[in-house]
Amino acid sequence: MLELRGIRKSFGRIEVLHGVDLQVRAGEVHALLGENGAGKSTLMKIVSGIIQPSEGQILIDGQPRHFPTYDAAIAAGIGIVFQEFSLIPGLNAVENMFLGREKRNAFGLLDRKAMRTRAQAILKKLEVDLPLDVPIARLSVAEQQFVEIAKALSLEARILVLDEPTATLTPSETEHLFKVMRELRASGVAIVFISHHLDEIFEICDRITVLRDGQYVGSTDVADVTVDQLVEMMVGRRIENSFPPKPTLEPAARIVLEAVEVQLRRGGPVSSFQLRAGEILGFAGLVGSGRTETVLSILGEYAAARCTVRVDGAERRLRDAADGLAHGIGLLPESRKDQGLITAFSILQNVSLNNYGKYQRGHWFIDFKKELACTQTAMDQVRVKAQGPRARVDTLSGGNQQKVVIARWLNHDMRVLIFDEPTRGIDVGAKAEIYQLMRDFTAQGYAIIMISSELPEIIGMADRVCVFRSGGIVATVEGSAITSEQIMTHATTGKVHHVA
Amino acid sequence: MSHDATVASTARHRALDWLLHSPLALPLVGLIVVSVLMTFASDNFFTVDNVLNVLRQVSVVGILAVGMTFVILTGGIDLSVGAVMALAGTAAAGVMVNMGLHGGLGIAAALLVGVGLGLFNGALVAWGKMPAIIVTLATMGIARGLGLIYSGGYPISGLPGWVSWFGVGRIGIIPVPVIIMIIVYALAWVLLQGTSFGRHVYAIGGNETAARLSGVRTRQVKLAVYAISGLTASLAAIVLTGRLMSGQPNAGVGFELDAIAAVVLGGTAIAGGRGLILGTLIGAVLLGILNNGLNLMGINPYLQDVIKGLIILLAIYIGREWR
Amino acid sequence: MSHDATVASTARHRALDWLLHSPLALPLVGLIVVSVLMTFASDNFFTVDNVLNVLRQVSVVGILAVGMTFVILTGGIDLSVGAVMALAGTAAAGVMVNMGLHGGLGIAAALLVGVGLGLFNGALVAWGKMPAIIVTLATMGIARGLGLIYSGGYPISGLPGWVSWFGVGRIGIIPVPVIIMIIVYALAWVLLQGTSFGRHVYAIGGNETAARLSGVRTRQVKLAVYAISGLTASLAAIVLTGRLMSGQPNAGVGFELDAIAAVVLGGTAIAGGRGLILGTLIGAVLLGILNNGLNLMGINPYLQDVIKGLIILLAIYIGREWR
Amino acid sequence: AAQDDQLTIGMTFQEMNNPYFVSMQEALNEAAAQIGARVIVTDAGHDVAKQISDVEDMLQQGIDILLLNPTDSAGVESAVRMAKDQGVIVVAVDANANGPVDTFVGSKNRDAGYQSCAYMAEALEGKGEVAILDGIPVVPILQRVEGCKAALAEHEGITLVDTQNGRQDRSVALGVVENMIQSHPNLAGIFSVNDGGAMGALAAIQGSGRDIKLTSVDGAPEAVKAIADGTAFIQTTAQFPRDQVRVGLGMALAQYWGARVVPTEVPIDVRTVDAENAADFSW
Ligand SMILES: Nc1ncnc2c1ncn2[C@@H]1O[C@H](COP(=O)(O)OP(=O)(O)OP(=O)(O)O)[C@@H](O)[C@H]1O
Ligand SMILES: Nc1ncnc2c1ncn2[C@@H]1O[C@H](COP(=O)(O)OP(=O)(O)OP(=O)(O)O)[C@@H](O)[C@H]1O
Ligand SMILES: [Mg+2]
Ligand SMILES: [Mg+2]
Repeated sequence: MLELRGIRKSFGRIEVLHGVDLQVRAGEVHALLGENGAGKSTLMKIVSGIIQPSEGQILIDGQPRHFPTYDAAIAAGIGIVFQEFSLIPGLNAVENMFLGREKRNAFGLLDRKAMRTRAQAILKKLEVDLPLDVPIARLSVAEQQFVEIAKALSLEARILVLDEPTATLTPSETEHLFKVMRELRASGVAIVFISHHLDEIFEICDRITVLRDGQYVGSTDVADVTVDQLVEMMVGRRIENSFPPKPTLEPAARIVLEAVEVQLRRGGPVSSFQLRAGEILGFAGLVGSGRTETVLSILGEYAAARCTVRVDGAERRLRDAADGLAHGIGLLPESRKDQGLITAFSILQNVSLNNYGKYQRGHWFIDFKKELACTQTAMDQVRVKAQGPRARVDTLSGGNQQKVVIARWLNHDMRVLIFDEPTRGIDVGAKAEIYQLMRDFTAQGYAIIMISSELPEIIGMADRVCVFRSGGIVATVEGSAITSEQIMTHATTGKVHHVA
Repeated sequence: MSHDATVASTARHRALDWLLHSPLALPLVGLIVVSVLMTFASDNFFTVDNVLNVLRQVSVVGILAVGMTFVILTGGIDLSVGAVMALAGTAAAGVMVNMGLHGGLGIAAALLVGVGLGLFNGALVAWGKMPAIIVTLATMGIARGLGLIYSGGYPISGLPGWVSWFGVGRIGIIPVPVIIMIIVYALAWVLLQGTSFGRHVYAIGGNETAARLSGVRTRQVKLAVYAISGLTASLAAIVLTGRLMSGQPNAGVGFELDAIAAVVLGGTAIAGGRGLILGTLIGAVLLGILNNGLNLMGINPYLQDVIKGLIILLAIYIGREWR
Repeated sequence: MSHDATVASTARHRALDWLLHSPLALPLVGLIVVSVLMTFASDNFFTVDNVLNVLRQVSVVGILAVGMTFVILTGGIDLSVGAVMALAGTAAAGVMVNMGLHGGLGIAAALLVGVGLGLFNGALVAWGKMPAIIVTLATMGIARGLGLIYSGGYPISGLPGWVSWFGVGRIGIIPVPVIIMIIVYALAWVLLQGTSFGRHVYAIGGNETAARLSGVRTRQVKLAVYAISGLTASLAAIVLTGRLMSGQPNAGVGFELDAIAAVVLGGTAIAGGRGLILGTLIGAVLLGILNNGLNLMGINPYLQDVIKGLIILLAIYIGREWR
Repeated sequence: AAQDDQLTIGMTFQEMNNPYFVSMQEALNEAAAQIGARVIVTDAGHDVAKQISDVEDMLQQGIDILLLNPTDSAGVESAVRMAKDQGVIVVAVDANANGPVDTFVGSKNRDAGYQSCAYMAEALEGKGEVAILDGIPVVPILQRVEGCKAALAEHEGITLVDTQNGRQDRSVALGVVENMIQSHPNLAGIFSVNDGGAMGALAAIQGSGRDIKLTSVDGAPEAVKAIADGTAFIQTTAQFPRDQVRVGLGMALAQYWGARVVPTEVPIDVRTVDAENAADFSW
């Protein structure tokens, strides 16, 4: 139904797609796979008329087509869920779903009732119940993702592109989506599905196309490949066992950070935990369960209802991340682009951003030589792949960007590193390297809090796991109790002790 | 508790909830507080006559602030409104007096100048991708210069008598400028809340990239928004010309700042995406009451600037979280 | 091709490459083009005397633009610089003339006023989380009002003779204001390029959340940036007071716009995060040359506004992609 | 009601950050205090629209007499009409206003320009290049320029080489005159339309070290001092702002007390102030 032939795309002088082919049939779910920066999203933007290919052909039902705008693509029956949210925070769900395609009444004014009815019907099919009258900024991330999906569904497209729709969904929510996808497939819709979760690929997809560095690697039926073969196609080499072995924990290890009593401003359970030197403490829970908020409250970046924290045994009141830094607590925020990197800066400037204490001369001035040397060391330590320390970070792949954020914390006398979703949107190869880095850090005596929405990662890495629900820790599991059943049970059911 | 009481309290609770969440809540509270203070401070304040007087004084900046609201809602800014208004008024007077043409042509000239310069701003911002603050700053200089060149620096007087109707006329007891202002606000309200164009204006201010990815023609909307600002500048020019009975190339210096203050006092976020046109009306009236009340109280004119600045700061400070 | 020639051409190629990628490239080209045009248009333009004259005229806005660059680099804006400068100058003159105190105290008063109002702006922006454009707009009104109240509307003259050294004195043939301006630029350059503070200024403009979460004390940096803008406003006040030999509460109306224009013409992004202080110097000189050259050519002053506006638009339009 | 017993005088100024108008206000306050009248003063800041609003607000306060110093003669007409409709006595001060003004009290501005430029031409012995530093185009300023040009035309040796606008502002005038001096190496004299601009011009002349003679109009304290000190500033044609207010208020009071035939125009003489009489002069 949809066919791409020899698509090339250059941004400025850099070519990011070098002649990609893709064939998607009616009534199939077609997976598009590849490492970060392989060009998946770029290809899909070309299909939907957002950007224009430098070369190559788009064919629909065998007819060559040209989409100068997104509208033209919609008219041809293409719908897309973008990787980056394309929602407007201040508008409500209905307004967002129909943005750019509002229904109008006889006077040319908005027909709110018609739009609302239609929106309700679509959301009902997705089995989600969300408030339609509030600005979507007040919805949870997962709810926003569903608005995004509903928006694409409302187009009643014949060709539906889903660019990493599950990155912010929990397994059960993902199931809702898969159910709808199966229905659409049955009714003859062609679906392109992009995800870094290989298990999802095997669950829902029929065929697979793999890209590597903008090159077309190949297409195959799902039934014909194994996970290992797939990974090899994507990264061009074999990846052995991605989780490094867990060392046995020293039971008497020093407690470096202790949350005595933390409660979020929005209420919910009162959390407490202890973090020991050399351990990885996992924070598991559903999206929106308050893991990020808890961590930010401890750092003083969020107002909390109550927050008593001991660092190295002494009670501290942290007012902001700078205080955290002073007490040896570093944060890798969950959104690299919005919270982690200064994208217009070089690697060097990003890494040294909070390190000047180490690079200063005469208390005031930057020691440029030392800055360069230290940055180079840090880059080598986390194995950043780049042209050099002066390369701009926005020219790096997602995994390498994440490593730059990690490198920023290497030149401090850190005790605690908080990794918030460290592998979100990162390909398998880079993931394995980041896991190894985390183990290296704990071996050096760092303590790590790892917030993650991916259960395998929690299970594979964490020495102990705090499970969050409704804004706080409801259970802590250890050792052999760390299983997906245990964690999911705590995360979704059971009593929550509410404190007003 | 009886059932009725529960219902009543829920209704009251809901009204309170609405009030606390509406972007109009704070501007309204500010308006009420300032009005009450002024009523106590001056006997002449709370009379029908003076209220109409304030509204009439507010009308010019109030109309300018409508276009400014559209522009700010998209995340832009228009520093040229005062100068464009002066040029439009000068052009209208020039057509009527110097060229001796029909009054309708004069009004047409004002609209042409306003919308033309608005389109100029909009094209440079939307297609030229230049920062609005710089574009409209340059347009401000250009419009002032053109007005002075055209008029030779002299105000153009000798307008036909009917022009004054726009500035000082009344329908019933309501001054014409006030009626024009209210019509402009009503139209703006329909445009912003009832049409897809209005949704797109908010969407661009909320997240321009996302709006574009959703198929909103962001450039066209931005162009339209600056054109609307030019249009309201020419409507303000017509009212002002009626009030001054002359084309004044030097009029409206600093009015852009008053218009911005009205928009922001009215609860619209300066970064765009959030705000209501009704808030702008409240903001404009609030500013007008401050000017009028401080005059009525006989406050030293120098001190008036200081008090106005402090009250604006206070209002924005209190409002900053709620919004 | 011989080896030497290749080396030379590579070197030339690299220089060209640097020029095309540096944010200074366009402002420099603009400066050169305008200077050449003016040299052809007026015999009196390209003389040592007139170049020094232009630099002296540029000094006040040039110094203001330094603080403005810091503020704009963090993504903020400071509309109060002109009014703060006027108030600082009035305060200095008041301390020396009305109170008859020592000149050093007069200069101290100017610095106190400038830095004090800068800290006021900075505190409201950084801790109060209020939009800079509104805060500094209000401060502008407040500072003007305070200056007029203090002086009662009279300029304060009768300053001791040595004050004029700051405005009209020379060291060798170089006017003192020019020397002060160059020192201020040199210090700003060191601060921005050589210290962690400077990096933090750029980082906040680039991505404030990221900077804060990585442990940069963003609020303190923002406070400092507005304080620096206040400080440069008081330095400009000292030069201006020396030039006018009096404290003028109404001086510097609209200078904030000239300062912003200088910063943006100099290649600094209005959204913050990118730009060089040297660019601002070029931008300020470019504006000064325009003023001076159009005057020398005897262009109608009204037309000068139009030409200046068009040239600013042209410069920003050409520069918009390259930056 | 209490206000009805007391005479209330409103005065609206085009600007109040100029000693010329500030001294008017002082004269008004003194006079009003002597007759026990209430005074309301507003500052239009050169904005006609604000001036109209200011008048409207004063009318709300029930003024009996309006002393109007118009920002623009044509623009304030509707304010004049509104005041007359409410039976308020309207006297225009310093510049005339359109509409049914009862009396206009103002300087002989054409004479002022003529005197200053005649004085300059004489000081230059009837030859040399001169320039005019213009101001905001309102009637009094335009009349001064007109008078000046008439005086210069009487000397064949004098050529007018440049006219630039200093906006009556010291800092603007400074830059403009600096450039003027650069572009005219033989410039021998400058006439400024008011003392505010002249003080900026004086700074520019002193900075250039050239011998350029400066004359102006107003008689502001600073200007008088500069003339007494023997600088390049050789003459200013003094106006009498305090007297304008006193005479204007007198006319209004006469009408308030019932006079039916008050003069519609009272021109106030102007007088040359130069090095000889500067020491004794003040407004
Ligand atoms: N507008 C642009 N300008 C320059 N380069 C771009 C632009 N958009 C994308 N790229 C580059 O194109 C390459 C492909 O990016 P793309 O977003 O398509 O990757 P992806 O396969 O979707 O990766 P991910 O799995 O991280 O989403 C990357 O190297 C990226 O940096
Ligand atoms: N800056 C913010 N302002 C307002 N609400 C927020 C903000 N950040 C998060 N929230 C909301 O708070 C809730 C909890 O979010 P949080 O990010 O803490 O959860 P989480 O458990 O870390 O989940 P995840 O990180 O997987 O999204 C969500 O409903 C989210 O929408
Ligand atoms: Mg992608
Ligand atoms: Mg989170």
